[in-house]
Amino acid sequence: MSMLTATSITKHFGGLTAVKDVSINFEKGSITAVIGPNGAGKTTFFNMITGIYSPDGGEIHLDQKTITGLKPNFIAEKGIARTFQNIRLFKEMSVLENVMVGMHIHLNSGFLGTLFSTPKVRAEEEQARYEAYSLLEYVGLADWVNHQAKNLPYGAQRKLEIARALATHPKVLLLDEPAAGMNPKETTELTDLILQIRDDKQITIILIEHDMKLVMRISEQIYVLDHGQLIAQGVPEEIRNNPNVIEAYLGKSALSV
Amino acid sequence: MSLLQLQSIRSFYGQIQALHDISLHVGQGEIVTLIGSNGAGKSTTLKAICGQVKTTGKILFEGNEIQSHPPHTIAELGIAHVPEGRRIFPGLTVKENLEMGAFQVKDKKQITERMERVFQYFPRVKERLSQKGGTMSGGEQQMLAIGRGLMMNPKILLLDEPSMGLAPVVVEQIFEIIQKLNQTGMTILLVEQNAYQALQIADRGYVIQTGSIALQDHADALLGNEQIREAYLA
Amino acid sequence: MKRNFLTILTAIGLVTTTVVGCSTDAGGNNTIKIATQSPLSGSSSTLGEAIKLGAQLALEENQEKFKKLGFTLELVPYDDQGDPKVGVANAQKLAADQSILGIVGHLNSGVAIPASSTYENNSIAMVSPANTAVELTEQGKKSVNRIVARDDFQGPAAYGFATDNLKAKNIFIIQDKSAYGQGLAENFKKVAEQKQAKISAYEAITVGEQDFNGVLNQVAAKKPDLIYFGGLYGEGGLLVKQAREKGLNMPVMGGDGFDSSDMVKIAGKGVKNTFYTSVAADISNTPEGQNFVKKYQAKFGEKKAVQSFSYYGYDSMGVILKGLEDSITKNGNKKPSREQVRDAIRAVQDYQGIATKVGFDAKGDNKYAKVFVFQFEDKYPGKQVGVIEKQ
Amino acid sequence: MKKLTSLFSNSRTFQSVLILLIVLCASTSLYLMDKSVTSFLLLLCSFLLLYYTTFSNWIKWGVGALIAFAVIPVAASGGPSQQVYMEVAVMAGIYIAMALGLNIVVGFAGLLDLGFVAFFALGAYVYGIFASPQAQALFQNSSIFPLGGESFWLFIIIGALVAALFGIILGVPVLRVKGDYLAIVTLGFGEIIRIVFNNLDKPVNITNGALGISGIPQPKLFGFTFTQSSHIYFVVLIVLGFVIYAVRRFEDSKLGRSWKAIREDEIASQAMGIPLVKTKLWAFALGASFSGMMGVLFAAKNQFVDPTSFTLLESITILVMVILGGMGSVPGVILGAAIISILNLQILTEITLFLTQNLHVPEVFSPAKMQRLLFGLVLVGIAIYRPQGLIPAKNKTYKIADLKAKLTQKKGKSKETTTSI
Amino acid sequence: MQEILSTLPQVLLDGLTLGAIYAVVALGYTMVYGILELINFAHGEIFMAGAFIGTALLFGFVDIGLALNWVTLVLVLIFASLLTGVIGVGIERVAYRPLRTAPKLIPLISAVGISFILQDVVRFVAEYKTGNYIVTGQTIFENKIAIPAFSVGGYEVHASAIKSNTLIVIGIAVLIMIVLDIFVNRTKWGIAMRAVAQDRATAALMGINVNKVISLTFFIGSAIGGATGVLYAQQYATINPFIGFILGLKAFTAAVLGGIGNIRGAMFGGLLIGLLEVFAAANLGILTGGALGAEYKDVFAFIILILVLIFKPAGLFGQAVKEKV
Repeated sequence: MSMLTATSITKHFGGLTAVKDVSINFEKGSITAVIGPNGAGKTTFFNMITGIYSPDGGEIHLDQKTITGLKPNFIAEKGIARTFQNIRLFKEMSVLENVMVGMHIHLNSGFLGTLFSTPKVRAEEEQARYEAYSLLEYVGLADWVNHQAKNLPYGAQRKLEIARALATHPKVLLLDEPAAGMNPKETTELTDLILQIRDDKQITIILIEHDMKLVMRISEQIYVLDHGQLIAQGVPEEIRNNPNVIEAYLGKSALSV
Repeated sequence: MSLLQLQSIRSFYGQIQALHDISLHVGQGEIVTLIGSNGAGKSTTLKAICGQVKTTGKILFEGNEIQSHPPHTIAELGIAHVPEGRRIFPGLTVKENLEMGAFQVKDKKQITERMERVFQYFPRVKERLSQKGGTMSGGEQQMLAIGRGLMMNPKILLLDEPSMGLAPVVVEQIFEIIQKLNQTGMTILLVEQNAYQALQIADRGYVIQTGSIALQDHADALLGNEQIREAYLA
Repeated sequence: MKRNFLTILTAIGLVTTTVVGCSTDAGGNNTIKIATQSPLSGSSSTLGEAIKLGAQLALEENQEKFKKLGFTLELVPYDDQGDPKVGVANAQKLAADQSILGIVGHLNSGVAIPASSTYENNSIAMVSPANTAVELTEQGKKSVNRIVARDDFQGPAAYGFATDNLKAKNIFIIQDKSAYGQGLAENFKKVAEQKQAKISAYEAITVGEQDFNGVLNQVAAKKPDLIYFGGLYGEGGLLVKQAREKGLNMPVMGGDGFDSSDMVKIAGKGVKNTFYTSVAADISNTPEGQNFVKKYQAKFGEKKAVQSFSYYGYDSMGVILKGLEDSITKNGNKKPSREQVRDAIRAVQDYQGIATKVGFDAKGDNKYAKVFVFQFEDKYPGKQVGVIEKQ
Repeated sequence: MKKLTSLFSNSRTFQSVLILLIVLCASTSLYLMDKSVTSFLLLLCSFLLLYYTTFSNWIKWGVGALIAFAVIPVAASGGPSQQVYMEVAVMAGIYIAMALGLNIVVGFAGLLDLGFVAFFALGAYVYGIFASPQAQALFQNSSIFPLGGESFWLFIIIGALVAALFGIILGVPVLRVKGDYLAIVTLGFGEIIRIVFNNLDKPVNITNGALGISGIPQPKLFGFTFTQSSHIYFVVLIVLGFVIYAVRRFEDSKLGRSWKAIREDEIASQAMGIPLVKTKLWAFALGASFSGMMGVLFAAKNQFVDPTSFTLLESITILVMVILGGMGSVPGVILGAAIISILNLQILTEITLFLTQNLHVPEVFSPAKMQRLLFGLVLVGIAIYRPQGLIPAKNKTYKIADLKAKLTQKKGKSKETTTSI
Repeated sequence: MQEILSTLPQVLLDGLTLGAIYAVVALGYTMVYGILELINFAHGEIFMAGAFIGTALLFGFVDIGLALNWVTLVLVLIFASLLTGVIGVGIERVAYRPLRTAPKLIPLISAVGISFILQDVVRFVAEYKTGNYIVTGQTIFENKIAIPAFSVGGYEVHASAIKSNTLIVIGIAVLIMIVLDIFVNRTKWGIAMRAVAQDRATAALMGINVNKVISLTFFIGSAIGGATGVLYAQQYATINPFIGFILGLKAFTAAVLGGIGNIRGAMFGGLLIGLLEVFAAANLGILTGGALGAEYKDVFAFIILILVLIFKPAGLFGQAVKEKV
């Protein structure tokens, strides 16, 4: 069953067509990778799904319901969470608070409730705290709870972004270059984490990644973008041997080796 | 003697260490490439060389320590950096962009001569002289960016991901020009994600992983390396 | 780090305040202090300072006399910054110092009105050298007095002169949107409306601005035969100057806000044909007046030009000291209470000041406040061209 | 020095003895001496010291309240200077509440507002107009108006609501712009409000223009009229207490976290489901409401309002308080506001008087005249040497052990339930 | 209608004078903003300092017996602008450079601080020297040029007069704008300035000494601000330390209106604000039948600013910048 579908979506910036007529269907509970050279339109594609840009053409459906052109916060409420290529944490806030911000849409405390600190609100806050902590434990950041997000090592920051995204209870999780800046050991851990997330929480995962080892290991489907267009799709083995992909992305010279 | 030598360079972004003891050297007339995944520290290394990020350790250029110099004096020494994402001045015309490359040059005639030389490599740039930089296509911008670097008449050219976001045809062109430049004696330090293409034209290569040099060898050797194949080719 | 900070902070606080705390406790039982409250800093400090200096001069001249009665006179000048908050806080401080028996102040009605409640609560007599706002004395406070004419006297007086002597039939009113300017202009307008004169426009400018060409162009369009301006000399001078530069040569009339040497300086040659009302008679030609200027500048330096507020400050202090003297005599040469001083000051009937004769009515307004009309020629002060008695 | 500080931070006995000593010394000397600014300040410093103790929050608040409600008023009542201290304390309280309001906007939500005093003006005028004869003139001899001093209590709430409402009305268009532009737009709005209040004497006389509104009644309760600063002091204290309580509540709530998240990264916050405009409007409205309340109080205390109290300089003063204390830091902002208002109202004038009276320093050099210069130096100095303020903002720390314990307990429970099924 | 038309030429001329002053001051704001993205709050005070320096110099010239004519005016303009230029550079060194990497709010606060310091220092000096900080200076050109009344299409236009000084103000302001425009668009340092404004890091890679360019920008912006101060003092004769604040605010509004960072936009914005302001002051009362008067002119200026920012956030000539995600 399809969880998220993009139907021929297009985005222009000035004269440049960043994404052109791309249609992709993401199956529920699958792990899908979107790859392609830098500047191919992958992040723009993510930005359209998460509402940061609204597409100039085409439709996006989540769970058969359209989300085309909705504001990012509504899309988040509907169940799409993401991480960012150039990490966007709430730098001055503590690690735990970062995750608690992710719970925003699931907290119901209103103005007066907060002001008078009703038992309901207190219980909710406490619950949120524990859940945030359990998520941090889940991604392996339990020791960093009170640190400022900006003081975390690079790899840990990426994991924190994932924990924060999970806190929104998403149906779909978009990871934008989650392994960038990680060493092989961290990358392996991340790979396990991603698989575990999918298995434990039944979340549909879509990732943009340059680390082919990771991509090939965990993705069930791979889509290749180049110059805003979809040039290939298939299972890892197909992609690995697709001449178009090799030419556009891996380099023509790769053929000669 | 190496033209450029880095000895145990460390860099921090805030409290996060981006470079761990990077040491490398580039000899006169070489093309050396620095490959690695996104966020590994390739660009940071280039920024360290041209004084854009603070570092500890030594950077020697023609035998002189330059690590404490501000960027503009490093440029004066003859190090031209063509930054990632081209970074041409979008509001300036193509001609003004080129003139900025030759900012240190006072002699008008010399500027014209250098410009002519740039046009030899990039005839397309000449056609667009009075156009605003920001209105050009990606490939043209990359050519302008390299051309602007050449206006400095540098001793070494640092290229940061020149193929990024460009059509394969254009990438081929750019790499051809890089090779051509090298044949005229230009020393080049090339940072690339497109590892294979970079190694094709390079003499030597360094593989950088989470801020440290993981591997270094002749380009041919790296091309044949199984690990590299796996990490960067799939 | 932060603890260090805390200690440093405390230390600084302690040191400064030890010095200050001790200093203000001086003065024995025979010391009588009179305070001034006027803006000594900020944009109207020239006027505020004139009040203070005038009052200071009067006080120092009388020190000998009071010494003979067995009292040391002292001046405590407070800076109200033209800010109600500061004025009220200062008023509380004045009230706390039991040796303070009277206050000369304020310049701004906006400060005087809230501060006067504090004076009233503490029975400290206040004599205002400058406030013309009607409300100040309308609440029937026992301790609030003023020597200057209220807006509802100055405005109509000016109107009378404008229509009778200057034959104005079509008047353009401009005000500066300050409490003073608005009070003056509105009272002028009120009479004019009652008398069914033609008011061609009622406009306003902004204090602190320097380009009034916009409003003056409207004047040019309306072609009035008199401009009445409610405001101070700063804007007034520029207004006159710019009007003349536009070839608008009709008479310009203002209140005592024009009554300053700077008016002539700012307006330049254009100041001719400018009129102002003032409660002070022309004293620059009288021996007393010339003597005053001499004493003033000998004391405070040549740079300090004598303003009319210097006279008012001087006279206000004079009235307070007169009341004080009366109450001392009444009290058998003992230090009088605040209430006694307050009542004695209200009872002053015929005090001859340098600028005006002073005697208070039941509300604390000056019975003798006459309005004199002056015309600038090309120097300050102007020539006296009319007197209007209180009806 | 170091020893002393470490002794302070390690020993609670030392802490309590020190505070007790300071409070005792300061209050006795304040009570006995005619006028001692030093002891008054020392007494106030005990709050700061209290803040740095390691006692639990309950004890800190309790002791703090005791000092504020009992020790200070009693100690100050000892001499003729009572009203001076109380006046300063009242003004400091008003400014603290306003600074806390601005702190929500600038410190938490990261929106630079240079026209904040407008909301103070709104509160002041709302009470000023309806509680004074001004309303009678406005509504043509209506018999309801003017409302008396009893209505003050209701107006505290109305003032807050009106200010909040205007916060929202202004916020809707203003929040479409960002950063420096926002600063300029808010500055513009602040000026517009002031100019409008200054000019609304025609065509209909609503605010009496530059002349201001006089005859505003003082608060009344069960026949008792709050005439003196020492009476108003308690009103301010209660309102301020509420404000601090509210700020504390919101800081650690869903809303507070959203503010900070927006300050840190708007795009990421949106991606977390936070609605930008709504969240920012809450910040504007809440911040404004504190100011509105204090405006009502200010009008009632002075019995007079006019536009000169609401200038741009005033907005900047409040901003300086926030920055000096530390943006986003509640204790910092309280300290900053207290320092600046006491400096302005008491210390500068005292030093000036001292210098001109006792040392005969010429008027030109008097520090009170140099207020702008001092302000300027403070601003530049803080910006360069301590941009995070006197007491920098810090994040709430959570006890990891508690979190862990609770979590394992929960896990255990859920396991039990699963097994029981 | 007749009333509005009858004064229109005079209104336009007055608006142009005021607008020219706003425009030149706005240039200073826009240049600094363009290069540092910093609202240099102190710029209005630099303008004010220029007015005071110019006035003091003229007094000095009178004291040593120099005649006041064209030559003295030019001398004063040069001296005052050099001095204010140096002040501007000094301010950048002390108050802005250390904060270049700080969060945006911090340098803004520093700027407000500098603005206060300048106000008070000038006030102190003026008061110390003359006993009063309101200073009335020497005016060099006081003669007037009369324009006789005439009528156009049945509408009568009133007679009016212009000070020759007004023409000088407009003339020099226009000259400054033209020279600056040429400098920024045609010369190497001018292009470098724009390069630094667009991409500071890359400009440094070109061998451009960024600090030097920034200092130069501050120097030029402050120098023309100071020169305008001199002209202003000539035009209005009376100055005080607080003139810079309101005027600076309006000039800044003008810069934002034109699209901050855009030099031609600032010129246009300045002229527009000046014209609008004088027009509003002259005609609001007439247009609303006396309900709203000249006192609302600033409200209109601010409302226009707010409307522009809301509907065209980058100003009339600026370009919108999108944040990269």
